[in-house]
Amino acid sequence: MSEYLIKNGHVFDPVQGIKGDKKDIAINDGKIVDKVSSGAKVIDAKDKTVMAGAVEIHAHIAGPKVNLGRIYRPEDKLFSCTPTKGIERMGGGASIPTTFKTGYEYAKMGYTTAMEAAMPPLFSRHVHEEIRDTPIIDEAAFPVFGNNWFVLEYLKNQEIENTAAYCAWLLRATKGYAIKVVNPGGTEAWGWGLNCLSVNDPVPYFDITPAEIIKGLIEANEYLGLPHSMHIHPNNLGNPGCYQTTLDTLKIAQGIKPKNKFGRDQVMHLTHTQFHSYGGTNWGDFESKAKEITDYVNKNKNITIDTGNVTLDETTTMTADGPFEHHLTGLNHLKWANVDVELETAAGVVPYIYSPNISVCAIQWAIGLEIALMMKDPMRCYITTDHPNAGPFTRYPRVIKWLMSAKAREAQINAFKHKDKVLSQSSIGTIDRELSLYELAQMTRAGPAKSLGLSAMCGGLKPGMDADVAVYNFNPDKPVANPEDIEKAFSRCAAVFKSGVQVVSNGDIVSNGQKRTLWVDVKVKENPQVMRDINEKFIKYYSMTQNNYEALGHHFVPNPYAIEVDATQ
Amino acid sequence: MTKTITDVICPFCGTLCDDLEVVVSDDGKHLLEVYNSCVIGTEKFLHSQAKDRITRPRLRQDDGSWKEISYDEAVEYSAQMLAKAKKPMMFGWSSTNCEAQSVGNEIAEISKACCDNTAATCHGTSLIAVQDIGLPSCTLGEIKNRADRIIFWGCNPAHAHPRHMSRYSIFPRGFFTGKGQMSRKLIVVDPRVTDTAKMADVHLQVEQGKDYELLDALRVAFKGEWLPDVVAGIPSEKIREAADLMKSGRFGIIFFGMGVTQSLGKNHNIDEAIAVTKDLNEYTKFSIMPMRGHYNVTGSGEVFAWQFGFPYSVDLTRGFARYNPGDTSTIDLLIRGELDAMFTIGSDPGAHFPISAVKPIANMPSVCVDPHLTPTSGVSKLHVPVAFNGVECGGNCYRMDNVPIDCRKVVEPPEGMLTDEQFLIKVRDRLKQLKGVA
Amino acid sequence: METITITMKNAPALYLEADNITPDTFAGKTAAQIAGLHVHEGNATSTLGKYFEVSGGAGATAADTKIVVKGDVSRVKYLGFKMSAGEMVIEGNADQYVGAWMKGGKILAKGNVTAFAGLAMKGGELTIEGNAGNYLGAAYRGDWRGMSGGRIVVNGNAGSDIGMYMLGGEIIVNGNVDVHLCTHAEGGKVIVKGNANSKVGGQMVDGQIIIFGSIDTMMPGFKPAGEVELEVEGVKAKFSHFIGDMGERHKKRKGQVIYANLYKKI
Amino acid sequence: MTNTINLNLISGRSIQQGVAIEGGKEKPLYRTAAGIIEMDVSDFKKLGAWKSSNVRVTSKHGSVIVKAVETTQGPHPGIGFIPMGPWANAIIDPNTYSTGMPTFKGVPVTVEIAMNEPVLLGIELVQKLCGVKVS
Repeated sequence: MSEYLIKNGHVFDPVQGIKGDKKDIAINDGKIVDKVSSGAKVIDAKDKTVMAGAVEIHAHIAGPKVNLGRIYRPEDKLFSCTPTKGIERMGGGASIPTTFKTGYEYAKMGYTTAMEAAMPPLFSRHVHEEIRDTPIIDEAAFPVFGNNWFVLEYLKNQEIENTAAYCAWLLRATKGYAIKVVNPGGTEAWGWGLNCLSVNDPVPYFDITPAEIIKGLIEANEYLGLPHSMHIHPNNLGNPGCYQTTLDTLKIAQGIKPKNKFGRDQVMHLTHTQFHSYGGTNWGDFESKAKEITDYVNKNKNITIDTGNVTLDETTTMTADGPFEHHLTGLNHLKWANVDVELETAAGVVPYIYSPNISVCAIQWAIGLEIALMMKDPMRCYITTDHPNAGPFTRYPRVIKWLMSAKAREAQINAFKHKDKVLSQSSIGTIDRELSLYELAQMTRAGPAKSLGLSAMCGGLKPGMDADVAVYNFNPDKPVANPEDIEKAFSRCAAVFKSGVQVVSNGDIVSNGQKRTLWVDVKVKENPQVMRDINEKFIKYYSMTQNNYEALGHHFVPNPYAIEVDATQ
Repeated sequence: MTKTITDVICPFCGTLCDDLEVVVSDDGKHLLEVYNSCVIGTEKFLHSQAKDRITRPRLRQDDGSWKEISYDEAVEYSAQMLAKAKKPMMFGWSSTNCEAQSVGNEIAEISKACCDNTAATCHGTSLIAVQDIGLPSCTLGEIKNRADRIIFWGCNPAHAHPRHMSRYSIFPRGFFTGKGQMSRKLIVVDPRVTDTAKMADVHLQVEQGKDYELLDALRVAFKGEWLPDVVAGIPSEKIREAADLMKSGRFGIIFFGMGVTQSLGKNHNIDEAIAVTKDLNEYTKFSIMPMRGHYNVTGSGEVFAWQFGFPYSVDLTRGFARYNPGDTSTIDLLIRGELDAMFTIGSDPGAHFPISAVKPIANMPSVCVDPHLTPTSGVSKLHVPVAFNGVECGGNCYRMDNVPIDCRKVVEPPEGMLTDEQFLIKVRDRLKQLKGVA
Repeated sequence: METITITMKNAPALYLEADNITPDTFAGKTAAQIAGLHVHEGNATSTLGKYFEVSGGAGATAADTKIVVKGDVSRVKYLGFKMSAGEMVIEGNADQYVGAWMKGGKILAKGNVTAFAGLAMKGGELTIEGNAGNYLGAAYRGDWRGMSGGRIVVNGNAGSDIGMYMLGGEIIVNGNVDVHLCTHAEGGKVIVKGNANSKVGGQMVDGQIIIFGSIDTMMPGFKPAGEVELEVEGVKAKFSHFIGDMGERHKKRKGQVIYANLYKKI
Repeated sequence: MTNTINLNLISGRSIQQGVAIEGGKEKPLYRTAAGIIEMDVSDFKKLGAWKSSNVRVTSKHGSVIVKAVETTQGPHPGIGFIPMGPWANAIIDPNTYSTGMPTFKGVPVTVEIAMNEPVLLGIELVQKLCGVKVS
C-alpha cells in the first residue's frame, strides 16, 4: 500500500488533544504512522482543516425498510438520478439514496464509518447484501432486540445470563454489532395493533414492561462486555409530552456501571434525542424540553446521545417503531408501509415533509439544535439526522453550519412563517454558542468512535489507528465571512483517505475502497438451555428452518472484520 | 450409498419452502428423490436430470436450424449485441439468484440498457399500487402465529402456491393460533369456484373485472354508509357480513394474486385492497401481501431497488435510471417498437407475453439464457443453456414476504455447463473490453 | 414573439427523446445553436439538427418564443417538457409526455398525443385537437401531487387514469374517457362531454367531475344527493348529483365533511 | 352452420400447467395442461360440443385452437378459462392501459367447434405465430 503525507493542515484531533495546530499526518500501509519515507505522496493541506474520518453512529442506510422506501418512492428519485462517472456507479434518490450513492455521499463529506441502526434479524442477509453494495465506508448493523420473544421470555424471569447467551448467538447468526432497542414492548404490542406508550405499560401476553426489558438488556450488554452499549429508541417517540417517558427511560440506567475492554464509558445510548424531547399536551402547545433532557444527561455520565436534527426537507421516515408510523400516516395521510417480523420486530415507512411553514416542524428544528448546543460534553453528544427520519444524512454540512454559526440560525429563524412560535416554544433564540472545529471533531469523530467501542481504531489520528482522514477546504485561521461557506466546505472534501486508500480527491470519488463489515463475535459459556429454546422456536414458530437462518454465506459479508469479545469468564 | 441433503430450498414459487430433503447419489452428480415438496417442486428438481437436456449454446442459422457453439462464442454474440444496440432490453431475472441479478445490473449499466423483471406480467401493477398508497404487511410467520382472518383475493394457492396453506396461512398451528384451521375464518374472492374457494367459510363470487367496485363497497360498509343493493354481483347484505367478519378478527391478512393485478382496474384494484387493509387497522390488525409467483422475482425487485432505486421497468438508456411503467415497461416497449435487442434470462416471455409482444422479439437480435427449451428460446437467435439455479448452484433469493433465503446447491451441473452468474460475468467482462471501460 | 419552426426530416428508427424542444431551452439561441441541442434515440445522443430542419429564430426569453413543430413527430417524446412560458404548436401526432411538468405557456397539439401528456402540470394551457392517451394530467408514479393548475382541453377522446391525484386546475374532454377518471383526486375539476367508462372517481377525496354522457358502472362509494341545475361551459342543464367516495377519508371544513362531487347530466 | 358462443376469457395458473412447465415446454404434456379451455357445463350445452373436443377461440386480438374441457372449478357460466401460456396469449388483450400489464383476464371471446383442427404444441404455436423459420 502506498505512503502518504498530508502536509501543513490545521489538525483537529480530540484523541490527541490537537486543536488546530499545523501538523503533518503520515499514512503507511493503511495506518496512521509517525513517519513516512521520502517517497510518500504529498497532499498539500495548507490552509485546510484535517480531521479523522467521521463516524456515523445512527442511520438507516441498508436493509428491508430502507429498500421498501426506495421501492415505494419513485418520486424521491424524480430528476435526481446521476449517471455513471468514471469508477462511480450510477446513483439516485434524495432521502433514500441507492447503496452506491450512499457510500459515495458519505465519503465525499469525509465520513468513513457508518452504523446501520436497525437490522431485523430475520432479514440480516438483506442488510448485508446492501452493505456489500455500499462502497468505501466501513459499516456495521445493530440487530433489534427490544421486542424479541426470546428476550421477552427470558427477561420476564430475570434470566440475564440466558438473555446474554441468546444475544451472543443472534449477533453471530446475523453478523450484528450491538444491542438495539426500539420502542421496547411497544412493537410487539403492535402485533395486535396496540402500543406501549410508557415504560410501565405491560406488553400484551408477555407479562413484562418496557422498563424491565430496558434494564435487562443493559445488564445483558454489560454481562457480555460488548464494544457498544445498549442503544435505545425509547417508547412514546414523537408525541407531545414524550420527554417524560424519555426521562423515565434514562433513569433506568442510573447506577449501572459500564464493564468492557473497549474504553466505553456509557451503558445507554439514547438515539435521535430530538424526537424524545417534546413537551406540551397537543400539537398546539407543543414545546421544547431539550433543557430538561440535556440537564439530566449532562449530570449522568453513563449516558451518551445523538441529536436527530430536523433539516427542513421532504424526507422518508422509517423505523422499527411500527405503531408510530401508523400514527404518523394518520396525521399526514401519506402512504404507509409496514412490515411485522415474526418473533422479532416490525417496521414502518411514511414520507414526511418538514415544512418551514409549519410551526411544529420549525420547533422540531430548534429542538435538535438546542440539544447539541446545550450538551456540555461534546464527547457524549453526536450529530445525526436519524437519516432519513429527521432529514437525509447528506444535509450534515447544513446542520454543521447551523451549529457553528449563530448568524445562520438567526437567518433560518427569520425565514420561518411562525417565527414567534419557534421563539416562544423553544429557547433557540437565546443560545449564542457556536461550536468550534474541535468540538465538531468530538461530536462527529472521537465521541461516536468511543461510544461504539472503536476508539482504538477510528475517530482519531493517533499513530497506529486506521488511516481514515478527511481534508476540508476550510481555513480555521480566516473568519467566516458567510455561513454558507461552512456548508460548502463540509459538503465536499478536498481529500479523503479510508484505511490508507485515497478515495476522494477534490470532491470526486477516485477509488471504491475496500469496505469492511464490522461485527461482534462474543464467546459465551455453552448454554444448552438457550440452544434448546432456539431449536424449539424454529420448529414451532419461525417460517424458516434454523439451518437456513444461521447459514449466512461468506459472500454476503465479503470483507468481515470481527471484533472478538470473551464473555466466558 | 446415497446422501440426504436437508433444509433444501425449492426454486419454484414465491413461497420458497426451505424444508425439502433431497437424496443424491454418492458422487453428488445425480438427484434421486425429493421429499416434502409439492408436485411442481418435485418436477422441477427431477426434470433437471432429464437425459435429453441441452448442454451447450446454440445459434440459429439462416435456414432455421440450430448450430451448437461454445460458451465463448455465445459470450461474444451477447456482448456484441448489447454493445451495438441503441435500446436493448435485459428482461427476466426472476428465476435466478441475486448474485446473477447484480452482475446483470452492471451489464445493463455499462450497455445503457433497459432492465425489467417478470413483475411485468404478475405483480408489476401491485408495485405501482404500493408506490401510490403504501403496503401494511408482515412476514409469513406472523400469519402462522397470529392470523385468525385469511382472505385470498383473486388468487388460487391450491394451484399456484401449493404448500402456502399448510405452511403459513390456513392450517398451521402457531404461537397464538394453537387450534390451527379451527381458529381461522377463510374468505375467498374469485369469479370461479376455485379449489381454494371450496375450502372457504365465505366465497364472494365477484363479477369478473369488478373487484375495484367490491373493494370500495367493503370500505363503505366499514363506515356503515349507504350502498347500492348489489355491487359486482354480490348483494350488499353479503358485503356487510363480510366486512363485519373482517373487522371482528384479531389479526387478518389479505393475500392477492393475478385475479386482481391483471383484470380491469389493475393497480387500482390493489390500491383499493391496500386501502381496505389500512381502514381495517382502525378496528383491528390487518396486513396484505402479494402472492409472488417466480421464486426470486421479489429478489430481483430488491436488487434493482438498492442499485437503481426502482423495483422493475428501469430504463438506463440515458446513462441514469428512470422508471415509469407504460413508458419503460417491457411489454409496452415491445408493442410500441421501442427496442432493438432482447436479452432474456430466468423467464419465458415467449410463453407469457401476449403474442403481439413476442413477435418483435423474433425480429430482433436476441439471446435467451435458460436451462429449458421454451417458446422464448424458440424465437431467439441464441439459446444459452445454463445450470439450474437452486438445484445445481446456490445463491440468495427473496420470498414473497421479502425474507431472504440462501438457495442450496444439491447436485453438480452437467460437465462444462456454466451458471447464470458465470455466464454473465463473462459477458460483462467482454462488454467492458468492447466499451473500453475499466 | 419570434417563431422558430422545426421540421422532422430524418425520422428516428426507434423513438426520440426531445426534452430540449421547449421555449425555455430555445430562448436566446440561434437556429444553428438550436440545431446543436442534444436529442436522444435510445442510448445514442446526437443533435436536434440530425433529425429536424430548423428555421426562424427564438425570442430572447421563453415568453417571446413560439415553436412550430412540423412533420411526423409521432415517435418523439417530451415535447414541451417542463415549459414555463411561450408557445408551441405541434402540427401532427406526438408521442408521450407532451407538456409534462409544464408550468406555463401554451401548447396546441393538432393531432393525437399518447400517454402522460400534462403529467403533474402546474400551469399553462394544453390543447389537444385529436385524442389524448392515458394518464393525462395525472401524477408521476408514487407522487401524491398530480396536476395542480392550468387547463387541458381535449377535443377527441381521452384514455384511462385521467386526472389521477389531481389537486387543481381543469381538464375538459369533449369526447369519451376510459376507466379510472380522477382516482385519488383531491381537487380540481374535470368535465367530460361524452361518456365515461367504469370506475369514475374511485378513492376521490375532493374535487369535481361533470359528465354529460353515460357512466358505464357507478362506483358504489358515490351516494345519490339529489338533482341540481348547473351552467357548465356555457351550457345550462340538469344534473344528478352524487357525493363520494364514501369509502375514502375526507377533510372537514368548519365541522362539515367535504366530499368529492360528481354530476351526471340527466 | 357452426354454433358459436360468447365467453369472458380469463387466463391464470393451474397446478397441471405448473407441473408441465417444469417438465418441459416442448413436451405434449404442456399442451395437455395448457392448450385447453375450461368451460362451464352449461356453456358446453349452448355450444353443442362434446367434452374434450377441439374448439377455435377467437378474440379481437387473435385466434387459437384448444381442447374444450369441463371445468372442475365451477360453476362459472359465461367464463372461459385458459391456463396461462402461449395458447391463452395468442388471444388475450395486450392493452396495458399504460401500466405495463396486459389484460390477461376479462377478454371477450367467441368459441366455435373445430373438431378437425389440431392443437399445436406450445413452442410450435409461438414459432408459427411469429413466423419463425424452423427446419
